[in-house]
Amino acid sequence: GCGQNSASSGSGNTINLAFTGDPESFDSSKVAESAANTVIQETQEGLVRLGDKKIEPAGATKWEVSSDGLTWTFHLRDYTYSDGVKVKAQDFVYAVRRMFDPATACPSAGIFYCIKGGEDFLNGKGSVEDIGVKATDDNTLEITLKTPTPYFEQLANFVSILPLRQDVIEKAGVTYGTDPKAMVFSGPFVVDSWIRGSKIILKKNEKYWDAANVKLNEAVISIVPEQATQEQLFDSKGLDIIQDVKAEYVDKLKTKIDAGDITSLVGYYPSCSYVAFNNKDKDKIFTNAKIRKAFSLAIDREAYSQNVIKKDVPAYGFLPFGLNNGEKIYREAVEEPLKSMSGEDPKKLFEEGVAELGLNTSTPITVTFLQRTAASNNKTISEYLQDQWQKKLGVIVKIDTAADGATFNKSIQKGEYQVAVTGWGGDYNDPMTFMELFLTGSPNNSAFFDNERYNELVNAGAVDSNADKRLDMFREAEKILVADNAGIAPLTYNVKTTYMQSYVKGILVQAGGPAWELKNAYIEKK
Amino acid sequence: MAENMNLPADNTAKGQGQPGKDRLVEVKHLKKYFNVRSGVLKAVDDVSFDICRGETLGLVGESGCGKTTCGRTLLGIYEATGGDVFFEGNNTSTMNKQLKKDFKRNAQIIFQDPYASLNPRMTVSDIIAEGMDIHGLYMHKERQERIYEMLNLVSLNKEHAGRFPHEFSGGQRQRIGIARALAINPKFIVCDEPISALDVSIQAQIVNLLIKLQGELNLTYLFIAHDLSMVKHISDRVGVMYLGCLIELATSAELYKNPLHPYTQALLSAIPIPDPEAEKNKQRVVLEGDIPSPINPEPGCRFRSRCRYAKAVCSEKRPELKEVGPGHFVSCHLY
Amino acid sequence: MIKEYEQELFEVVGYDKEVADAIVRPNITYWKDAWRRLRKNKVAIFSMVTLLVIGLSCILIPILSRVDYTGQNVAMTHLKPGSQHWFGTDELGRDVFVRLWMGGRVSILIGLLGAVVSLVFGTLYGGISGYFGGLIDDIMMRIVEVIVGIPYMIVVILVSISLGKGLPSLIIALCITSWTGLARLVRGQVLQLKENEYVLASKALGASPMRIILKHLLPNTMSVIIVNTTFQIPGFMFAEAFLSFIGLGVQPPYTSWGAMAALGQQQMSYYPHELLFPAVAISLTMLTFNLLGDGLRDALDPKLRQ
Amino acid sequence: MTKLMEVKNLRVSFHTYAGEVQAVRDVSFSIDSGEAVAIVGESGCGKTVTSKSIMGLIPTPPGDIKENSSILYKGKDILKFSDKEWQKFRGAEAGMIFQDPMTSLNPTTKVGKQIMENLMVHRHMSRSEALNEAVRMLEVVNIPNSRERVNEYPHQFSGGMRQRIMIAIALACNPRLLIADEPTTALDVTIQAQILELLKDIQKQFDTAVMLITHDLGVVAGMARNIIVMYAGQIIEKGTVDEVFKNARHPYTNSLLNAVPGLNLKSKVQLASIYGTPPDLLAPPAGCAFAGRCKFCMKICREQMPGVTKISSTHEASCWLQHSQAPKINIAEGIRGEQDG
Amino acid sequence: MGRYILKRLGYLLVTMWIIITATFFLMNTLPGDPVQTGTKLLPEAVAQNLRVKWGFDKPVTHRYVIYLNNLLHGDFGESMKTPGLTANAIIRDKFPASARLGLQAITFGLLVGLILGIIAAFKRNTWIDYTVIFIAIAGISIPSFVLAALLQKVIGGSLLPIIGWPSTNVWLSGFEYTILPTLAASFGSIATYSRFMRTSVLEVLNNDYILTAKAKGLSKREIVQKHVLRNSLIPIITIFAPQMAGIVTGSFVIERIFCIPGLGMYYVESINGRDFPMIMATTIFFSFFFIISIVLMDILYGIIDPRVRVSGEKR
Ligand SMILES: Nc1ncnc2c1ncn2[C@@H]1O[C@H](COP(=O)(O)OP(=O)(O)OP(=O)(O)O)[C@@H](O)[C@H]1O
Ligand SMILES: Nc1ncnc2c1ncn2[C@@H]1O[C@H](COP(=O)(O)OP(=O)(O)OP(=O)(O)O)[C@@H](O)[C@H]1O
Ligand SMILES: [Mg+2]
Ligand SMILES: [Mg+2]
Repeated sequence: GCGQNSASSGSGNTINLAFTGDPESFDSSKVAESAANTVIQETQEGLVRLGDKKIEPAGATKWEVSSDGLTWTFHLRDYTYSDGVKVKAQDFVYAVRRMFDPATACPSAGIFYCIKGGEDFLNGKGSVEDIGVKATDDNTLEITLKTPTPYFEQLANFVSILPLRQDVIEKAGVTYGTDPKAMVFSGPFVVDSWIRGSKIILKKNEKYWDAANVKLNEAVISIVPEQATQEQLFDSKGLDIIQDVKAEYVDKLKTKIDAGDITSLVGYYPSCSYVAFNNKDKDKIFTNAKIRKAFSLAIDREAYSQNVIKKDVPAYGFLPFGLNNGEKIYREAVEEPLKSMSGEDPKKLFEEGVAELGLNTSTPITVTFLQRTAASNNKTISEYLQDQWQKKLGVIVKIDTAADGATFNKSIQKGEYQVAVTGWGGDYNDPMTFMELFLTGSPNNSAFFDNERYNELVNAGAVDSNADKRLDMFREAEKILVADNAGIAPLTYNVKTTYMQSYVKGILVQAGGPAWELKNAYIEKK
Repeated sequence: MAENMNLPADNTAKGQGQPGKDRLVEVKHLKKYFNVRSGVLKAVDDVSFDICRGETLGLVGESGCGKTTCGRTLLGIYEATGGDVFFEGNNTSTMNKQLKKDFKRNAQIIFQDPYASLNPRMTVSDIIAEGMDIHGLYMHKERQERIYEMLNLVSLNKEHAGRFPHEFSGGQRQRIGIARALAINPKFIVCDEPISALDVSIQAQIVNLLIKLQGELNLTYLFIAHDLSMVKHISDRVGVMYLGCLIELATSAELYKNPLHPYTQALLSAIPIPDPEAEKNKQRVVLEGDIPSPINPEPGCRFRSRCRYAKAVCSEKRPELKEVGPGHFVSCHLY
Repeated sequence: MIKEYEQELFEVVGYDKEVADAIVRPNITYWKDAWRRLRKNKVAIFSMVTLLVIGLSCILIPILSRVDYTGQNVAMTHLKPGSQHWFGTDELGRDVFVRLWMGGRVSILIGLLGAVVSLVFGTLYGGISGYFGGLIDDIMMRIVEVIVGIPYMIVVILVSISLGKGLPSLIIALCITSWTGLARLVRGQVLQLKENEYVLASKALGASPMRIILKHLLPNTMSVIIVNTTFQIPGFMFAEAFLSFIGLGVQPPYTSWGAMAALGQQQMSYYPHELLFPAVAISLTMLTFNLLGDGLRDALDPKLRQ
Repeated sequence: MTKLMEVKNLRVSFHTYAGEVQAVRDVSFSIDSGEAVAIVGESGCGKTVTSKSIMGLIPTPPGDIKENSSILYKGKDILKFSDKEWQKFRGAEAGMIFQDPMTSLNPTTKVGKQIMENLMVHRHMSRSEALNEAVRMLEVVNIPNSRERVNEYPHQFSGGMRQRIMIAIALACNPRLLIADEPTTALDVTIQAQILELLKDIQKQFDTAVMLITHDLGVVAGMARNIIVMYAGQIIEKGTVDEVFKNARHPYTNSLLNAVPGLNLKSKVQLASIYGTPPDLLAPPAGCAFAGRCKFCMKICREQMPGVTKISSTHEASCWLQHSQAPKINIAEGIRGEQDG
Repeated sequence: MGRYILKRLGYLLVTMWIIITATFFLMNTLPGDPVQTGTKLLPEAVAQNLRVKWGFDKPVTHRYVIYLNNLLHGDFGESMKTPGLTANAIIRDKFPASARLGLQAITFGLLVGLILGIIAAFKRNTWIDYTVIFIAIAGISIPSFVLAALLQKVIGGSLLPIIGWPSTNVWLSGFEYTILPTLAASFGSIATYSRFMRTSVLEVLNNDYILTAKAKGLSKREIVQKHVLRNSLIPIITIFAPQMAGIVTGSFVIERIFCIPGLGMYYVESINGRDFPMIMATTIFFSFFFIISIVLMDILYGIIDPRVRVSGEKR
């Protein structure tokens, strides 16, 4: 049976965790969602590993960058898969090639367009050999980039370039990644079993090169979609860690925290939710920067975050906390652009904008807010914004609901909307993961933001290896995006607080990437 | 009621298929088989007869011999397995819509089982008026009056009009069925044991009523009953059925005076007499032998297993219905 | 000991020619009779009154109340019921009491409208299919199977896209499959009922199939139809919530009981009142409809007639 | 002979929309074991209601068995029976043949099973024994092919056959009291005769009391020893068959006897029937219920209910004409005379 | 009977074909790009590759032909959401949990519902009847979500596990895991069956053959078993049939709350995620069961009431 979570196999070395949904697959070239990422990160050892807020050597003991910033050479340690076969540089080459193989259709391939020849091969233009990745010997991997990418080391942590064993994959065929028994693992843990919709059991990988430092014997990850159920399990110690909890639950936990039964870890998850205005609005309204700004300023972000959604922190800029620009944390180094603008009167701005557009003001202006399904959290947000805008700007806000996520995406993608709330989470730890979003023509530029100066600044920042210069460029670009031009109206930065039973030690919760890192975790004997 | 101003009643004996008579209903080789678990149940097996306008044909026979089935198949309530029925010269199975509607209005049935044939969720007035509503015969006030009139005809009170079927006694229910059939002035009525649940006085009233209507409106009846004296009284001709077949057909006087078929003889001798003395001393022709089954019947005469006169030929050939005297038909190898 | 009577009493007078007709009640139809009996049923009357009160409250309270059902106050969210806000406030600090009555408008309207549409369509469809049987039944039931077989979500999303949003498309989306259950129920009953002799009797009178279905078969199926309908009303209320989830239902800031209950579900561990009030409203409405339905069933049962 | 059952002052009403239908008004009679009593009377006069009361099958509401009514079976008042006692009584002690065979049979159960049920419950037979017995019962009531036909459903039988199945059900457990409500109406005379023989056999063999309700006075003559004549919910005359047939004292009984058509009747002449319609039981007349239809009606008949007059130890009638003050009239002659005239 | 079943099988094929065709084309008119369903849009080249992989570059009709052809070979295709898993595999994997939960729930719901319904009918308009009405109202108007959560809170935890499902010996072991979900899932059925049974029984009790049964001296229980039950079953069977089919698709809410590895979640999510092969597979699977249960229902009609002639023979 299952669910004997807390009872089984001596509590000292088992940890009980939960996901809200099943991973899609454990095939690192085919997935792009958090649950799969988390498990894959725990069970495979790539070039690097994300330590406490910084990249640490892992499969690669060291690496160099060529002076033009284009060639990265990684030196691998001698380590093996769970079946005892050595991990070779060729396995990384295979992984990169597989990622760009059109037949694989890797969803995250776009992140690695910086690798030379990758994009072309994906588009069916070049050949495999042209991809800038090669194994000079079993232990040396050389990656050649198209443009200098100062943050490539961050990308090296990404699941898509974890080593892959060609023989294993070819043996499993398309089903690779669905059956843990047919996989090999190079990370601290192996996937022992996976009962879809129920649970995943990780066991310590005895063949792991650093097995001596892995204290956990087992991790049981239950699939618990309902937050309330997770809470109940956590209360009864059936679950050791809980994340993304409601403010009300936190209040409930307070006494336990004070008593030391529960410890908490506060971290920022690099994501920002924002209001997207359609800068190419067919009804003109949101083509006007003043109007956009008025809408942005009309939102009481403090009240929104504290009273409406009751989580996260108000965002006055686009880039969230938790992103490094070089050594510094970007958000700490750059003041949020909207902070200084609190004095401006949105109504006045709005009227100016309307005048600029020459709109007829005899009847109130109506805008349509597109919400992604009427799920309760979406609904609360839309109704709050509706009320704010109607009250403060005197517009009429109609709420239109998309039938489902796909419909919503379609409308956004095709620019068939006026205002909508959406968000962005970083893929890697660099401002670029946010800044590139609003480049003209970027696929995720849902606001259809189109600003030449912004493009110029961001494109330059992308390849500049001087951290300070980048910071200045990004600072200006961000100001253009959220303040001057108000292409979007940021709402909040995601705060990720993790609560755990106090006997859980050594766990790492990262900004971005996997949900947690178990390599050094252990359960303190009670 | 123009259509009823037809030929005057002619109550003299009529032979089967006699030319020149106004035949209202002609039944030709009518068959109705039911599929049951253990085979084919031949409820009506090749029955032919005619009924003239203004005539009453009595139909008697052992219980379960197919009288009800015959009456219902004749009216198209059951789909015939074979044979044809002609009404006013038109084949009922190939009639067009209008004719069919007229047929339904002109040919009515009084059901044997009164309670089952009354919708439990209709008041008596609605039940009686249903035919009128269907054919748009009486409207509004007239309708109400007609309902009362019908109730009165069958000796029920006006007060009964608002009641539901379950609130009646068995006899009262039967009378509701009679009222329903009469309400639309049909030309032809299949009376399936219309009086069996009635006390003698009301029986008399109903029979008087039927006869009176026949006289006035030249109605035609197929009168199915077990009460042989009543059948004799009301019928011009009487047919005797046995196990799906018509075995004897004659004018009522003739049949009662001179029954030919052994079964008919047995039947007539079994009539109970309302006199304790006479009852005690009565001689009956007692039928012995196995009762045959209508399921997959064997060839030959259906009565032979119980017949005193059974011969070899009886088990070989099914006897034809032969005319042995004027208008007297019998189906027996004895004749 | 024989009592002595005045001798003249023993004069023979013979038949009484005037047949004294007893009290003749105005004779009424089945339906009128049912209505009369329904009115005598205390529970049913109580239910009707309750429904009326709920209905009137939905109409009047949002108009008469000083509180605006859209009025947000994010500083006072999730308040418990109290003297200020009788039923507390919701996640945006809006008054639940007024919103409840506002939501009732939509929910009751949807519940009734949906029930009526699927009632009419479902009974007729099932009646026809069951009565005619044979090929007609085969075809009609295969259509039902197809309708049930195609995923509802797909159909509904397409309805919302091709017909736009608003009450008509909402009703269409609600009713697209909802009638099939009733149709099958009625068909089942009709298959059984049509074998009754009174149907034969009616046929013999020349009744048209439609008449037999409407006058004989459906009245005798009524009790099942009633139960089904009283069940469908809350069903529609919840379905509306689901449809508004995908954008077909009421649009904010309007609300409905179903939508309120759906929101309340999310908050149930911490703010149970936000679920309680809409749920009670739905339950109460359903209870009254069910009691009324039972009363109606009894009223339609001639054997219980008094 | 012992008194098996005694009905005392039975009054049954139905509460209807229009008012209270007094279906049975103060009926008293008794049946000895082994005796056959016939109840005759106008359609709607309360025969079925009386017999259903004895079986405890009057639905209440709308039915209502009035206070003071009592039905004693072997000295015990069955109206006060508990559920358990009823179960023992019905089927085993008393069987009833219902008047309406179609609706009284369960349409979805094989007729064999409907007979077997009884046997299994009261005679504790095994399934196969019961089946054999059911087959035998069907044979006894003259249903051919009974071995096969036990497996058929009621709608597959003819009216008369259903009636015989009802009879088989009622007889299955050889009850001590058999209520036969018009048991042979749908039967032809030959089968009727056999069924009546069967009833007589059972009556003799098991000392069964038979309460026979019928309209067929011929059947009464052949079957019963005593006869009860009911009219408008009341008993108006009772006595032995001989007494009543030969020497009926009530004008209604006389009219009834007079209305029987004989085989020697002329075709299509008016049959004798009783003038007028029976009274409405919603508001039965204060006096004699038959008064309005009685040729010899006297003033007092319209005003007061007649008392019971004993004519012999077994024969009694409720009619003012039997009162000593009444004019002496030959009722039978008078009624026949009217018909001839 | 044999011919009748053959005929119904023929109909089944036709109906299935219509459902498959309709669903296929309707599904393809849904807005939203099946390869762009995540919150983040994929680069166009990546998306294009995915489209090629799933065949979205071909015209719908062409894809339809391919799909039908695959279907004839028993291939339902690969799920788009869970790369590597075929729809067949997912259904095979997930069906047992849904089926067990469903079977347990409808059996329990049916039994309790029928019993409550019969009791309510016999005690019409007494407090017992009203209690049953209350249970029914609760069953219908308390969303199963709430009920499930309440069960978890009130009964779960110490007494019974609140989540999970037996993973080995799926059909028989781990009964304790199935108790709460079964209860939660059966509440609605209890409500429905009890209400329908109540009216249905009341109708039957009106019939004269109940008097006959009484006159035979049967006890109340015997009357119910032998005469009432069967005659009141037609509406129950009518409701039961689609419920049987519903087992296949499982219950979204219950499975979600109790973390049961069933098909329910898949059905809803596959539509949201435009997982076309899964949509088709579950639709086919569901429709097949639905139609089969309708056939059984029709046959049962005839068995329950011999007067019903579903096989269409003439009177
Ligand atoms: N449920 C009822 N509600 C109202 N009146 C009823 C009910 N049942 C019977 N009656 C009335 O009671 C009277 C007696 O009915 P009962 O069935 O006993 O007559 P009966 O003597 O058996 O007549 P029949 O010979 O016609 O069967 C009738 O007038 C009938 O209308
Ligand atoms: N629907 C049916 N299915 C199968 N068999 C039937 C059906 N209806 C009647 N029968 C059979 O047909 C035969 C004739 O039945 P029918 O009702 O015509 O007899 P009947 O002459 O009217 O008898 P009764 O005088 O008893 O009413 C019987 O053996 C009966 O069992
Ligand atoms: Mg008959
Ligand atoms: Mg009677």
